[in-house]
Amino acid sequence: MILGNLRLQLGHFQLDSGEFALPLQGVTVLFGRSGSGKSTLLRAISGLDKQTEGQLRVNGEVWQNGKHSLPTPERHIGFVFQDAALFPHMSVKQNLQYGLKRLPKAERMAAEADFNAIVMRVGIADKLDRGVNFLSGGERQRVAIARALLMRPQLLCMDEPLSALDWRSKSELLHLIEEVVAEYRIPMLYITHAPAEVERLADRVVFMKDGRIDTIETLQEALARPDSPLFDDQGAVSVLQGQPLPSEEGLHPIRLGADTLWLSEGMDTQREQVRARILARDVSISLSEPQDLSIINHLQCTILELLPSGEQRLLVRLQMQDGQKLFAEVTRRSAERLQLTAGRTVHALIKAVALTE
Amino acid sequence: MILGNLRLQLGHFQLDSGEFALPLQGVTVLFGRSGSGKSTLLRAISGLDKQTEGQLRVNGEVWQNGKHSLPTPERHIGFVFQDAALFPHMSVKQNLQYGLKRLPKAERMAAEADFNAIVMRVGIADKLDRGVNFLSGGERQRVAIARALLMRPQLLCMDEPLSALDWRSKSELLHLIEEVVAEYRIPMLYITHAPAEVERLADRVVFMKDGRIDTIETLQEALARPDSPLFDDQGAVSVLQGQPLPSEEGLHPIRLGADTLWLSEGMDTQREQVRARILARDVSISLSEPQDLSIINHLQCTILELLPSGEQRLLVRLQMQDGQKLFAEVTRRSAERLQLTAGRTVHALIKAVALTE
Amino acid sequence: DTANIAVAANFTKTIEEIGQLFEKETGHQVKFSFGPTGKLYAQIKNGAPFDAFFGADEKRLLKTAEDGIGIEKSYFVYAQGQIALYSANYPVAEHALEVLKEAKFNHLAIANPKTAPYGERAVAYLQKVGLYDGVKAKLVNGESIAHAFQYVVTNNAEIGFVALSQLVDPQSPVYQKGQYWIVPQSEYKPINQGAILTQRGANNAAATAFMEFVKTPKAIEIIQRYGYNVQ
Amino acid sequence: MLELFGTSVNLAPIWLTLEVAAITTVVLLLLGTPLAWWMAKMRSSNKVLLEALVALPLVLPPTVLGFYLLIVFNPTGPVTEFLRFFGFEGQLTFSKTGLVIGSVFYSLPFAVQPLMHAFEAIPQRLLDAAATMRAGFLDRFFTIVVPLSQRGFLVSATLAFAHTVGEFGVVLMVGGNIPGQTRMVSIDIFDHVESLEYDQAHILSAMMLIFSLCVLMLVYGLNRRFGVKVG
Amino acid sequence: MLELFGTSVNLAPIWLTLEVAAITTVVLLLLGTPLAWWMAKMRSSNKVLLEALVALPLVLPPTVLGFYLLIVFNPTGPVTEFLRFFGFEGQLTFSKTGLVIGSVFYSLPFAVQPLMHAFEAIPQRLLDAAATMRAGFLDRFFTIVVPLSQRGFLVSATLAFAHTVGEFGVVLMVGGNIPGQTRMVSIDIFDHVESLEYDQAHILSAMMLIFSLCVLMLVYGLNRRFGVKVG
Ligand SMILES: Nc1ncnc2c1ncn2[C@@H]1O[C@H](COP(=O)(O)OP(=O)(O)OP(=O)(O)O)[C@@H](O)[C@H]1O
Ligand SMILES: Nc1ncnc2c1ncn2[C@@H]1O[C@H](COP(=O)(O)OP(=O)(O)OP(=O)(O)O)[C@@H](O)[C@H]1O
Ligand SMILES: [Mg+2]
Ligand SMILES: [Mg+2]
Repeated sequence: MILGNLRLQLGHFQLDSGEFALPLQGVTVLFGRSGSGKSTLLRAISGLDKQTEGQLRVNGEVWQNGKHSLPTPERHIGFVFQDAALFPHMSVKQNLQYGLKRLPKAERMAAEADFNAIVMRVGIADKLDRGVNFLSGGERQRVAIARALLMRPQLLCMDEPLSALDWRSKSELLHLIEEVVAEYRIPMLYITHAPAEVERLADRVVFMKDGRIDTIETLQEALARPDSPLFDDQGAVSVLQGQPLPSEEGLHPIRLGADTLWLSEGMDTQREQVRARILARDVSISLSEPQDLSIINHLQCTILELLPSGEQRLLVRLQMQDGQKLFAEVTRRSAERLQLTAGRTVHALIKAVALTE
Repeated sequence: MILGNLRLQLGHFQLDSGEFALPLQGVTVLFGRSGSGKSTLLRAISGLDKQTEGQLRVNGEVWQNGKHSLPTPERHIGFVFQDAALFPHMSVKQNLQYGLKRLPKAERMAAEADFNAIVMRVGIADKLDRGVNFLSGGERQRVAIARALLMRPQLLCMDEPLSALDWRSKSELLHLIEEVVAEYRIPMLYITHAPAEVERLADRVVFMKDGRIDTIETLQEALARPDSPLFDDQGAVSVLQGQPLPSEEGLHPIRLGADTLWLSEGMDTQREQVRARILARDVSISLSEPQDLSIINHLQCTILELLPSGEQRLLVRLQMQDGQKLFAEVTRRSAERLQLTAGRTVHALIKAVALTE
Repeated sequence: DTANIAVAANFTKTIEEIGQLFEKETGHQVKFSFGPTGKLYAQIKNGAPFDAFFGADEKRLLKTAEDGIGIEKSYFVYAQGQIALYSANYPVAEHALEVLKEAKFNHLAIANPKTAPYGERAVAYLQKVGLYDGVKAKLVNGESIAHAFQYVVTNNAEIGFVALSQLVDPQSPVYQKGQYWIVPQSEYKPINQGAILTQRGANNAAATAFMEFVKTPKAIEIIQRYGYNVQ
Repeated sequence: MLELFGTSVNLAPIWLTLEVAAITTVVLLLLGTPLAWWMAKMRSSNKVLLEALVALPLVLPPTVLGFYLLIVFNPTGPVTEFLRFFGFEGQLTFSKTGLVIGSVFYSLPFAVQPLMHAFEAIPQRLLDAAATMRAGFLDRFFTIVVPLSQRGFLVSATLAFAHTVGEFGVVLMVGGNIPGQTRMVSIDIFDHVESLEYDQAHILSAMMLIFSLCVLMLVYGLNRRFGVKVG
Repeated sequence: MLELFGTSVNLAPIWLTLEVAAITTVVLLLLGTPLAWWMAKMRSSNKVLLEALVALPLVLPPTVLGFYLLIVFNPTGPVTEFLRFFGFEGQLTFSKTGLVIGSVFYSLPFAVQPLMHAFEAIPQRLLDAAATMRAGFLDRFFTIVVPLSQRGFLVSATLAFAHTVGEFGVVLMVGGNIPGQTRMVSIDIFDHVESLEYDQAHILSAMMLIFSLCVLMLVYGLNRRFGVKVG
């Protein structure tokens, strides 16, 4: 567990987290507007800001007690910065080895044994001798992630690791981070502005506001309200969890209780659980099981409630047969025409191609 | 017409446009990868780079002849920069008046008469006395646009005017620019990286590559190929043009020949023509006219061809009844199941909410 | 032994020549540090390692004795500077007083009368012959006599009271150029350049020997050759 | 004359110093602005040579610089002849003109460097925007560049002023130390030291120290707050 | 002795100058590095005062600075007494030690400012990243800060060196112009001028000018190419 209550004054900005407790497992996302103090909190937890005050215990170890704080090098954390923060005067390999050399003997041996595996995993095996200034943004972040992983940290902090990348590198790296999380099982504190990243990675979300922690919710709780801060210009989103099944005819099914959801994009079938992110506006509703239609996914659902969304639209909250919730967005006109009311059983139509794992 | 052939050496980068001719009307978008020389070409056309060489005639007037070039102040253009480039030591009003004061008497009188109208139009009437450092990014761009419009330029250049804005300001300003284009009918050269902006604004697209002009195409031509550079991670896009009709029950219809397309978002019904941008992945295909379905738009189409798109997907090119083309993306499996083949008549289903004007 | 000796800047060349002779004859070593007399005084007062002090006047030398640094009984006058009026174009050799009286020149260079005895004596002489008020507005003050000389040499001042030693030196840039007139010694209080041994130098054989050497005829010959009087 | 701690201080050199520093600052801003602009816009490798030349006074001994100015500025030398051709009368050395010219050379880096940095920091886009709004070169310079480099001008002016006030070697060599005309504070301090009037020297030095410190704190305060690069 | 254009040049002051400049540079880097680091990390308004103090030698007349150093480092003064207490023997002034101390004060801004700017330019994140990789403070300093401020160190060292070479006022005061021990090139040039040996003065000045120009061009070349701020 991370138990803490941290305060930090930076110029006019005051961080005052309030008491908080976070399980030291899975991915905890810090979410909030720009300037709400996400980075400041993460730096305070990492011990990077000397003026931090308050209390912090991680796994029973005291990291902060009043003004006394354990120096960062002794906290055994990893940190990935927005711009990678690679040492520009070193090659990729030297960057990776910087921390290794500073590990105690036994750990160093173990870390060195992992070296090749991690480097391969992260996909930079062929770039070890490059200067870091000759890497693309995505490659730089890969190196930064490998560098942090090699230290075998007990906590991995990432401050917007993807926000400076173009969309292609973003999606590749998000995939990588997801895999790293599943594979190395290192507890992670992750800052992002992008709801899509939250939905893919988070187990729980810490919402920050004006320097304090507003609420801490599980991802499901955070996505349940129609006005969730996690919804952006694409509107409401549902995240469905299911078991991956072997692919068929180039399509990738996921088992959701008795239903099957077909994805066109591949995923790692080794994993127990995968997530599918579905935009409410990509979900249509049909009263009967439709025929002759290019839409493959027809899931039988019960309407839980109808929520207004904008002037002419409604958000329909559906419960699937396995109990998971799904949002569909329809126009008021359609809702009237189809006479949608709470309790009615309908079919949710989702184009397979509209899914992204 | 703009007739030209410009060369410019900047460090290691060489702009060599080749001969080009652009009609001096509507919106011409310069599109290409980062570093392809879009900004350099626009600066050369504006006379902002003294080392420019070559030929340039605009509306019969010689702007560049060999090394001799007409100074920028005498070219009577407007320029909107990515970061607005407002004068930080002046108020909004002073920024707007900077150029006015330098117009010849007659023009100045006319421009001053327009002052209030333009300021209202652009939506900064209540901010005239502010310092420009107290404006948001979107407000800054509004001022920059007003400032350029006030000069009654014969050509308006914009270099990524929206790229530094957040998505909400982006969409508001895109709307504004669209209206300005329709209202003031000033020919415009517009640089952007965002396909959505091209699809909304462009009459023609100048594709640039490695410092040269690759091709110049109309928007329809540019969107017709399935591998168009205008398609990004959201895949293929169609742009439909139609006449706006008065809204009904909160929905906004557009007439496309005999068909009607229903939009949930409002638009300016004064305009003769509006554009609807439709993602191929938002279009489903049904063999029969579907019932009981929340999807409102069912357009009858003929399949023109089936094009592979990725491993498991097909892009279906459809021709609507009024002759416009529409892309739909379906999985191979659906295509087989529905036995889609060229020449077949089908119904294209588009959720109303998925449209953005 | 080796002695460090502080010497007023105007005496630089002369004492170097004496020093060479001294080293050859006695086998002792002498090292000279040159500078404005006031600065040398400030240095000695603040612990500069000088065994003897050859100044450009008497006042600041005797002050060292007062301060307990100089040994009063070693004090003697080793040379008397001679003032000369020099000009490249005016006929000063024959008509010095007329030239001064007409005062057609723009600038008359002197050493700063406040800090340099040459300047002080030059002003006193001008006052005595009643020409001071006529040339007062045209005076320019060099920080030292060497500086005053630079003004004349570089043509910035057409005329100037300089040290005779600067004119008779064969290396001088104005050697046998222009005209000069030696102001008669009877017309001004002698510019006594005093020398004093410091407490530090009392036990330095080279320093004491050098003090004596300067009084020998060989040394006096050199001093006189450079345009100084010796009592 | 001013009585301070029982010591009388002559104020004339202070007023003169302030006057010369003020004139020098004005001249430096007038000459330095186009020079700094030109240097800010230069891209070629000549820029390095020019920057080095401008910075030369930072590393050359001022007395050496002064000595050569004395040679160059002499009334029969080519520089004065050249100026005569344009109707200049009088002499460059031993006058306020000389002091100002010498100080201009000596303080040049202090005026040019902050201006150059301020100019370099002005985004080209602002000038481009002004050009599209029909502003010609001078128009842009006065309506955009000057207001935006205000702090640069302020830093430039204060540093040039302070450095001229603290100037010694060049002024000493070129000025001629004429009371009321070319005797500046730094020389006055030096003269007091030479003539063993240490009290006056201390008072003047303390005044100068406090003044310099205040000016520098002003400059660095501006620098911190407004990001103007200094030196 | 070296024969150049028919004039013999005494090389001892040149070697001494280079030696003193080298030692000064080393001392300045050793003292200036922690000072510059401390200043770079300071946020309080004291920073302005400290920056002003460090920059003071830029605007104070060197002779004034020298005069006060002379008083403070006096062998019976408190600073020397303090050092004696720790077993220091000998004297701070009138020796190479004195020259180095004087030059260290005088060239301080030239060493500290580029270093401070270089340190300020190092992104805090790199140090943070190193801290999360278990590097302690000194470890981070030597493995991250030093390699990344290489150019800053180079600029700092070359400027400090060049400025010490061109030093005059302080060195003359604190050093005492003792041949072979404290007579540096700049003083030597001046002695030559004083003793009318203009040829030697010209040759030495030219050497110094060329040297300074080369050094500055090096510095500004680095500055342009690698964005190290100077001065
Ligand atoms: N060193 C500092 N000195 C003064 N204020 C600071 C400092 N660092 C950050 N701040 C201020 O603290 C506030 C919170 O900053 P912080 O970086 O923690 O926000 P954030 O939530 O990470 O925002 P973003 O999403 O933009 O990264 C901001 O208003 C910022 O201006
Ligand atoms: N002043 C300059 N000196 C040297 N090279 C320059 C200069 N300005 C631009 N370049 C180079 O010219 C090339 C083209 O730049 P340009 O800004 O025209 O590209 P662009 O297509 O507008 O790219 P972007 O989409 O990133 O704005 C780039 O490689 C850039 O590095
Ligand atoms: Mg942050
Ligand atoms: Mg560009």
